Amino acid sequence: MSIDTAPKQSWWNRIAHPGQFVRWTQPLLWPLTAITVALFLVGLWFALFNSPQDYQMGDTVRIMYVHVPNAWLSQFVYGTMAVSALGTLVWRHPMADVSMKAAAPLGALFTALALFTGALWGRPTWGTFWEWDGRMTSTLVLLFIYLGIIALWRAFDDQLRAARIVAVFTLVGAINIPIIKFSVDWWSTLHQPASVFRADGPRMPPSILTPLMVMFAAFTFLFVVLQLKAMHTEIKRRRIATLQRRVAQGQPA
Amino acid sequence: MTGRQVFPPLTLRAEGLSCGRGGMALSQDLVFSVPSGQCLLLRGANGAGKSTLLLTLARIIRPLSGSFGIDGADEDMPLIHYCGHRNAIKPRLSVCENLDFWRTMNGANGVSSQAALARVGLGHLGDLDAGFLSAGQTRRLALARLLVSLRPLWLLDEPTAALDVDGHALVGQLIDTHLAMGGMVVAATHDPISLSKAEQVQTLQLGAVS
Amino acid sequence: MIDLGPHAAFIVWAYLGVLLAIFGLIGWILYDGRRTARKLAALEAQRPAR
Amino acid sequence: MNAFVRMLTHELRLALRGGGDVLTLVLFFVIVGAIVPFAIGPDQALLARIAPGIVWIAAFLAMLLGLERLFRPDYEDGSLILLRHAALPFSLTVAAKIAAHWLVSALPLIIASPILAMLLAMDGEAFWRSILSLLLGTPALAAFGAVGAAVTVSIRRGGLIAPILIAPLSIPVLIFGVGAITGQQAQAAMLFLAALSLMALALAPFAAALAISSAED
Repeated sequence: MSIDTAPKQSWWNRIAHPGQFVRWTQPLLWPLTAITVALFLVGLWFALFNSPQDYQMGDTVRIMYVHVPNAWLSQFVYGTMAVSALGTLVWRHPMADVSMKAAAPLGALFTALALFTGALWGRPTWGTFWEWDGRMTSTLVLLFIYLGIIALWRAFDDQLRAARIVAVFTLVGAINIPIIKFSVDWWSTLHQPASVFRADGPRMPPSILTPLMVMFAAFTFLFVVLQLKAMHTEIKRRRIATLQRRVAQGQPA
Repeated sequence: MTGRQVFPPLTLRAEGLSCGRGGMALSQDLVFSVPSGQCLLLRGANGAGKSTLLLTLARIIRPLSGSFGIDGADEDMPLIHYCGHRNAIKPRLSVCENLDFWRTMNGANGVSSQAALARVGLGHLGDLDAGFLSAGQTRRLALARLLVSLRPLWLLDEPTAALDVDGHALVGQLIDTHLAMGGMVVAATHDPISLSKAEQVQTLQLGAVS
Repeated sequence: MIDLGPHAAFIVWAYLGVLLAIFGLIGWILYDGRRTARKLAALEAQRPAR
Repeated sequence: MNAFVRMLTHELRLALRGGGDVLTLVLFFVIVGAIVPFAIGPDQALLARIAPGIVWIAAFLAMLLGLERLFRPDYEDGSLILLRHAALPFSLTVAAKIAAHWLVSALPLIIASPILAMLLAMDGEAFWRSILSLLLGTPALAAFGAVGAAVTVSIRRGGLIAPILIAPLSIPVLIFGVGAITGQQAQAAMLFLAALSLMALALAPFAAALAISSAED
């Protein structure tokens, strides 16, 4: 019945050690930043200058280039958090705790931006900033879940103990998000006819698709860079907590 | 309490065990082996990690490194009685109700509730609400919980806390009986535990981490 | 800037909002990183690493 | 099996002997419902239309109130650690606690809901449907509430965080709960509500048990 906690030396475990993780990913930061900036420049140039108006919405389609990537990222970031939560609970991977904690604020911001740009897009097309349609409402609920998780992280004083508990809640949230999405869609169709304008449109000509894809990539790379940087800071913060405890313990003992 | 052997021969073994809280090692590279019929006393100043070690052995806290286990035990049989500082007694329930609850929850293979209460000196207080018990009496009720369900390994954190003089003697007798039945005890305490056979006792000094 | 049509304001506000938020986020992350690094360095200096 | 029953009776005895708990929850439920006409106005037609929503919001808030009693007292007096050593698997113990929580906080509300129905001018047919939807939906609220309570049990001021975490999870319950009372697809909503409760009851004990055992005291 004895449990073996000697670390196995596979690749997976080597980046488990905070110092190793920083050493491996530190050099990646600058090239990734360069790629992100390049992608943004190309994307913006395409989006603002080089893409046609939409036959139906005219120029407001340009907001989609900023709205859709954010909406997609809000789900993608929660996905990475759910995977990290599994990493924390199943494999007890220290970097999983750190990545889960670092991703939460980013996810929250991208979700908020998705709502912000969605509202600005809704105004000209539907006539109101806020429309209780299925997609926007479930994004709002997703934002509440993100803020709940951030509040949960901050409520714990011992971050090492907090990781597994927040991981459990993140997974419970991950299971419930599709259910929430389904129930909100069902609810919104029940209360008013399907919104006149379908967000992603029947088909997208390549001239609109390419800027969208580029902006997609730009935002995703932006998330990766910020996530890595936030993880490095979180590792330092944990190191500080350990040192402070050691100093505190150093005095009385 | 008959002296017959109740538990199979077991040994609590630990190698290079270091445990702590929040990533801070309080005690490191502990090696000990407690065979059946033996008692391990944990000595050390406050904050030396006695309670943390007990909670680690009780599988409540994960060890930082090293491993420990009970050899010779089958997996599913519950093996551990943990008796911490807090007595887990509900003041609004009567003494008997409290004990009966734990007897059912932990498996009623020990003595009857009434016999256990008598053994710890609370025989006459069965129907009293536990809220009216004094600290020492509540501690005795917590000790009675160890008697109503038979488990080989006892993890006692300051068992003699709040107990009077004959309370200390009671703890010694309970441990004696348990060891005679082939059980094992790991006790963190500052007071001397008087056992009948001195050779049954091992002592582990927990000091500051180097 | 090309003609953004009747709803130009919304488009500009959308891009401006996203840009501001992103730069705010980047700024905060860099600031937080530097602040934590400085605090860590101070702690490490004050206490010789074992 | 009798350990599970014993755990259930233990929790119920604790709650009922506490006296005040059940009564306060029911009073809270009725007061939340009764306040609405003061806020919105006594117009019967309007009240009748929003009555199902109010009943559900009052039930949701009342069950949030009862959450603090779920794990915190056991955490503070050390029982939670011992329950993890009990012969009964810990997730079953948590399931017993959820069942007791439902019996103590949800059932009395359903029994008291006729008062609210009268105050909010609900017609007979809507009243019976709301009783059924409450019966089907409140187990899910109890289950998600248990997960929220378990996740926040080891935080000193955990009571404040739990409602924030539980509210998003309970949105589908509210949607299908109210949908089951009025609206065209009431039948479909009722079935979704039942499915949601079953799913929540199946998931919550394990998630809550895992959250508590990860708390590492």
